[in-house]
Amino acid sequence: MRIELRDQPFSPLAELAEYQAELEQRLSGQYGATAIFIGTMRDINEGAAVRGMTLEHYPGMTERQLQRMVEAAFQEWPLLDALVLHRVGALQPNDPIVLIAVWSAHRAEAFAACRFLIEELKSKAPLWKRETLTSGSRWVEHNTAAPD
Amino acid sequence: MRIELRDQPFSPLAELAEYQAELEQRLSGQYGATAIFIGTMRDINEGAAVRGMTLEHYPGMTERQLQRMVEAAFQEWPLLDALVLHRVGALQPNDPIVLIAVWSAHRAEAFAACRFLIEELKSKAPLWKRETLTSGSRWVEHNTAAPD
Amino acid sequence: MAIHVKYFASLRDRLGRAGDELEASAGLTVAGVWAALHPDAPLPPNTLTAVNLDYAELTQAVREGDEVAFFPPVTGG
Amino acid sequence: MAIHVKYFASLRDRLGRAGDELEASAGLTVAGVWAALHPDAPLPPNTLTAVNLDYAELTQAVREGDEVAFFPPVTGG
Repeated sequence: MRIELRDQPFSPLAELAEYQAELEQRLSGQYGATAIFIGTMRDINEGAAVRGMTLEHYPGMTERQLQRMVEAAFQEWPLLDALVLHRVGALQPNDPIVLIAVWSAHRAEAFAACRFLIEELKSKAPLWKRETLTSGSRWVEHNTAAPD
Repeated sequence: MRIELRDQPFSPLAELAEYQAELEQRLSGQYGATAIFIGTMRDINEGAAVRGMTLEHYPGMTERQLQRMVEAAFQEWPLLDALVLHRVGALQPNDPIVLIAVWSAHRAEAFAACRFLIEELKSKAPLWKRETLTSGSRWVEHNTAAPD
Repeated sequence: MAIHVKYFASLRDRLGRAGDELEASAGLTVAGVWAALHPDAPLPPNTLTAVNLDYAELTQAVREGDEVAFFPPVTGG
Repeated sequence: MAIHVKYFASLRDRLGRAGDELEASAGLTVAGVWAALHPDAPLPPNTLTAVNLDYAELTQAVREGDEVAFFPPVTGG
């Protein structure tokens, strides 16, 4: 299991490949399903062009809350492994924001846990986006509720 | 959009990285969500140790049905791109079987379409698994129904 | 008319061949293709059927040159 | 007792500072910490509260040395 905040740009697929190489040694033949979510910064939000973004966090609490939600997922589903990475600091459009990957024997629990983790993260992890617009900047006021 | 059958082992993460590099040129700043599913061969199934597997397909029909289900997903959700790769031929435990990736602006449609595609593939794409056991081999008789 | 028939996976193994060529008169359905080729063996339960690479009902009419396929439930993914 | 108070994001910007140090008598709740520091400003609606890095209700009692945080709805992911 790996849960980390990153203060520099990262490549979700390179991180996954590196993590997977180690995981294959431990879990070869056991995982039939990997569900992955990657969140990426868009260049438009609520109708306005977005030129950049700063992700603020609460050092200590953010890591702890991410850890707790992953533990809750392992309590709820028979998971084999999980990887959660989240950016903080200054981002540009197209920069990866978050990577969530879940490994399990079967697909139902991988999908369910991956979805659970992104919804938990969006509603509970102390992270705040400030967007730089063409002129000025603004705090994003709230995340969208969990969609159906 | 890329939909392909592969008759040799492939690396889902390397394929994704290569596809993503091209996609970023076209769609930079537009996709906020990428949902990915990777199916991997396990070394146990229905209580028996599995030493190998052969994936048979119906040349022509398999590709056509995969194409149709991706088109159906694009009809149903506002998607930006999709990548579907599926192995055929001889596999060993831990070999990747299927990769499905969906890009969209927001997470709800990426998750929904990714899940739709794997369920459609499992119920409609003409592919058949024959497992090599410790002694002898057997056809897998049916896929599990779409879980909740 | 000439109909090209294909079998896959466990059904092919059970029949001992990958297909048949059927010379039939017009007006045949998918079910009729099976019955003409296997008069003593009913279509196995859950068998799926396709005509020209698309799924087809047993009642679908077949035409000259059609490719008709019979196969067990699919197990990919 | 000494309470360490932190503010984040838009709330910090509005208050013009990242935190406060509060010297208070025992028996204070999270809501009481806010009221002691901001007697003229009610807690903004939807403000989230934490004690020692875990979410806490406004009614939770605080103790000597606790870190109490106030912040707006989170927007990560």
